[in-house]
Amino acid sequence: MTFALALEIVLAAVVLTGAVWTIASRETLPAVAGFVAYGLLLALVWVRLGAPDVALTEAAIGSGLTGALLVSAAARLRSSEGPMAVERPDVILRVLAAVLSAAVTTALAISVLLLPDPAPTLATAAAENAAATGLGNPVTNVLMAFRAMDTMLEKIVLLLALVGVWSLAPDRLWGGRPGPRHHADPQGVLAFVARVLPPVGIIVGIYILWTSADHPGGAFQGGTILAAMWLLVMMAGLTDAPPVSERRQRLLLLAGPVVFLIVGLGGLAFGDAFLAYPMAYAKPLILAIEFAMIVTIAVTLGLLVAGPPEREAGS
Amino acid sequence: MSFALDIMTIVAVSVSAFFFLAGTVGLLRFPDTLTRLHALTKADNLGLGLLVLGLLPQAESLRGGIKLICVWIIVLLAGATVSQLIAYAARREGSQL
Amino acid sequence: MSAGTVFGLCAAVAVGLGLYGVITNPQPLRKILAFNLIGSGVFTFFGVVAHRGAAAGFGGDPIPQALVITGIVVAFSATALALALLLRLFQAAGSATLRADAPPSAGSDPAKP
Amino acid sequence: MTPPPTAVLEAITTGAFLLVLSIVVPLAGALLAFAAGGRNLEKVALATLPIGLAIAVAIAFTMPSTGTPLVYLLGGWAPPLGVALRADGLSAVMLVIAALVICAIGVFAHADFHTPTGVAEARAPFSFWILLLGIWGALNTVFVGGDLFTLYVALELLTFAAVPLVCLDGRAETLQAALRYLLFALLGSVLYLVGTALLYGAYGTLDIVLLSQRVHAESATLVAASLMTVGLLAKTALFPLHLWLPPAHAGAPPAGSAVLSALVVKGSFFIVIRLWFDVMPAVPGFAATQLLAGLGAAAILFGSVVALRQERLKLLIAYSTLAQIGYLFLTFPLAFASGQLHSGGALSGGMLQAMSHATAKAAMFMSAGLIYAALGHDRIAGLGGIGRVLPMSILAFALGGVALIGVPPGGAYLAKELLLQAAGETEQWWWAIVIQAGGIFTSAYLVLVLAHVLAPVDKPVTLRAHMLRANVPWYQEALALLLALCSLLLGLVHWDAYLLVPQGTRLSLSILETLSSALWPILVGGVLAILLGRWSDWPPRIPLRGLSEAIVGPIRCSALSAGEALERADSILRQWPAAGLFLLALVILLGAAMLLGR
Repeated sequence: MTFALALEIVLAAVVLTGAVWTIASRETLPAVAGFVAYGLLLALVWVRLGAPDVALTEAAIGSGLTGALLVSAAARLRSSEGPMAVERPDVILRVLAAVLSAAVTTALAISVLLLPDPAPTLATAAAENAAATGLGNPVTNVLMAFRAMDTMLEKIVLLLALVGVWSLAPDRLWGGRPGPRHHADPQGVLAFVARVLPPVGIIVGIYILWTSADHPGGAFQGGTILAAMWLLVMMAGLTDAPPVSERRQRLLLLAGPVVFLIVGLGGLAFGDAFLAYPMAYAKPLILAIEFAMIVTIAVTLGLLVAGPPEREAGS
Repeated sequence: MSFALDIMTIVAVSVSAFFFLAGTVGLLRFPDTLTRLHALTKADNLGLGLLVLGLLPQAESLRGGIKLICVWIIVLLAGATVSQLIAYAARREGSQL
Repeated sequence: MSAGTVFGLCAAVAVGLGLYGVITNPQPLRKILAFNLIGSGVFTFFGVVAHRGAAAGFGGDPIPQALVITGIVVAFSATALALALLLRLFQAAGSATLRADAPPSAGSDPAKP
Repeated sequence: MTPPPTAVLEAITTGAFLLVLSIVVPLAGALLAFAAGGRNLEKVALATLPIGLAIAVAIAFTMPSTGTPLVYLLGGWAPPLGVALRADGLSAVMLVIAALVICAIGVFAHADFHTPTGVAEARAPFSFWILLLGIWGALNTVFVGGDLFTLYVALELLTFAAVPLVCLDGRAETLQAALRYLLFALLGSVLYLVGTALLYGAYGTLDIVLLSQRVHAESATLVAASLMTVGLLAKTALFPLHLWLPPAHAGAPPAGSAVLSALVVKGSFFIVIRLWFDVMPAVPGFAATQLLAGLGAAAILFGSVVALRQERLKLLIAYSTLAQIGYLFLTFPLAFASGQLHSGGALSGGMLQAMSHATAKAAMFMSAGLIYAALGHDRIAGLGGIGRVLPMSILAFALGGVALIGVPPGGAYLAKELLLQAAGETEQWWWAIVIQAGGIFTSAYLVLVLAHVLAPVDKPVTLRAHMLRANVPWYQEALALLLALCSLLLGLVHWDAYLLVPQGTRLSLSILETLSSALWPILVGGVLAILLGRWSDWPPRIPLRGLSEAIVGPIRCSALSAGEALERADSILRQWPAAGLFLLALVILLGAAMLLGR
């Protein structure tokens, strides 16, 4: 057993401890904390699996932003926890659930162990066709060229999820501002950090997008950092969430999918196919889409965390 | 020279690992929020500082070194802020988390 | 035994734990948490598959890696929508139960001004 | 491994750009509507409807002239690296039906979801129109997607657009229904996603055609197939994974119920079809097909009996959807012969049934919505006399029901003929019985509702105070009627260009046969309705009244207690832990059936 493998086994064990804690913990807030720790450790797993792009995504979205959502929800739902404890299924059902879950786990484990060797891969095909876009990061190539359709659809998924979240507002508050208004001591630490960190965060976010042409990174990861900066400023009470009816915000929410769609339709009308980029312009076109996307992603993620309108626009 | 740098890395990273271990043990064993925070900040400040210090000689380029220092500063800033906020919250609620 | 195998088994266990949590924990928030656990386990499967397919100088097959990035964003949207729905339900019904036989009281309806 | 035929994989066929448009137009419409906001939003959405319909029809017309499936390579990248869109006959017919139903629902919803005067923008219309277009784009992606992961993203899009429709009214009950729906659907989608990971790990592609050339029955394939299938079943709400369906479909606003019941559940059903017939026809094996159809049969029994015991019309229709979904799964064993699934008459029957149900069920939910709007309630016991107020809606409801029973020239009739023929050819008489039972049960709840509607009333119908007859717009009633007629005429379409319809399965339009095929299920169904239904004023005012005390009474007593037992079992199955356990148990069972029952 090599040292690296020993390290990986320890990492896997710690990750699973986090998973068990998340499920077994009696109270919700500790469970959420366990989940966030689990997610961050999982980012290390992704590094060990040779996927730094995914590691960044997992840490930023899977653990960070999801964690923020879960923590705030858990805090607001605290009073519902007690009365629901009685609904816990009885021991027979729990044993049955454990047995069946274990059976599914076993089936999955067996199929992973029996996957073919050498594994089928498209890495070679992706490398051979990388010249068509001029980008050095294969994952960006897949997201923006080979499987651009999935990425475009997923932008629409984000937008529709936001429409879904907004649709939960009470009728009279439509057009209002999402979430509670945050207040913090304007001289306090939070306000201080909310003034100092965002410039750095914005540079890092854009850098992560810019570097993604050839190095790990991308619009999602960068956009998440931008969203986090925005949320930080909102939480420090330095700015308020804009009302959902605000026109400029609506246009920012559309920028990503609309630019994507226009470039795609341009390919359909003038080029080889929908979402095909002409060789000479591939890189600038992809970067243009990504820049539109990072704005949209940042605003959408921020608003998804902020939630449905809860206050009138004037408040 | 490179040998001396390697030694420095090994020593600094080992000491940082000790502080992380001590901080984690403190986090798990200490009785209330404020003492736990105390343990945590030791891991943050000393542990991470020594880790970055130890890794600096191994940085491949100046850019890499600067990135490491940036990481350290940002984590310090975030850590200090979050500790403050948790401490405030703990005092306000008067409860032991 | 390789990194792929270790993390593959780890992912299988994470999926199993998540399934158990989704079924047995009555609180919707914990179900959402467990759903995220299953999701991360599934993504790790993709990671293992990608790792096994390392070739052409890449540390892994980029296709599954890209699928995971898309998947993580979709899972986040799902979590955000589910939590918003849950908070609204709690606000409207005063309880977060999913039990069919205990429908939330229809009397309190803050949706109506 | 034989190299794939280049013609199928490496070229974009003529006219295939329409497939791109079928996805892009509804989604672009949703984006434009979002940008327009306020009052213009609805205009944008309504303008998108005919364009989308025209594209779907154009695809259907392009199909037969080429004779082969339409193939489009997105970005010009051929699978396995790229993603292809493909449309075969099944895709074409589903595209057209979805477009028809969405357009009808869109126009229908014009009355319910318009921004009130004096308001710049209102929540419900804003959400409804964008979500409706989102559902349409997602469905079209499901119908033409050629890659299992693209289908996953489309499924999620479909779910996220469908769930908020359930709780547009913001009441606590519908919020709870929506949350149950979302959580269970998410559980289904992660199971589907595990399967795609395993398939990619085993075969290095997720393209449907490439996979079909590479798959063979090994452990990863079997595990993937059972996980993906059960995940999709959870989203389709096949018994016993239906805990979310009745409250969600019954609680949504009428246009929402119509689109959820008619189309959304068909999306995941369509992917099951793709998976079993196109990706791995030789993998599932005999036992697995029997298991699926067994669940379908149970769905017919539970769904129908519980439907008969409902007090509210919308819940009755929702339970009827449950039964009809079960009916669709009878396709699988009947298409199975000599070790694999064949795309023959049985599959055509299943798709025809799906299409008939889509149109008829949309019509029924629309009529139920209009009845609710007029009366202010939808209690079945209080429907007496509504026929005089809303004759067109009642006619639409009745025709939709009659179409579902399987009366010529309905699509469901042709479907029933095709399935019965396949049952004969594959010598599976037991499924023939279930098919007939399905029609009989359908007529039972139709009779139950119509008997209440037509019952003589002592006092005049009390309408909602502010609700005058004129407030139900004529076009809403007309649209419901149109969809019902559409379902009733589907059997007349010349399907040969799209679906395999074996020679000899032709509609006979002789009056006698029509009457006999309609009459006997209705008669038997009527008896069932009398026995199992909850009649507010037993004995019902029907010819059997004289006999009832003596003969029918005791039988009805035992029938009622049997029905009550089923209803209680159903309410236990719809508890979350029970449904979750069944989900996992089904994964194991299906996997075992595939492994052992080959």
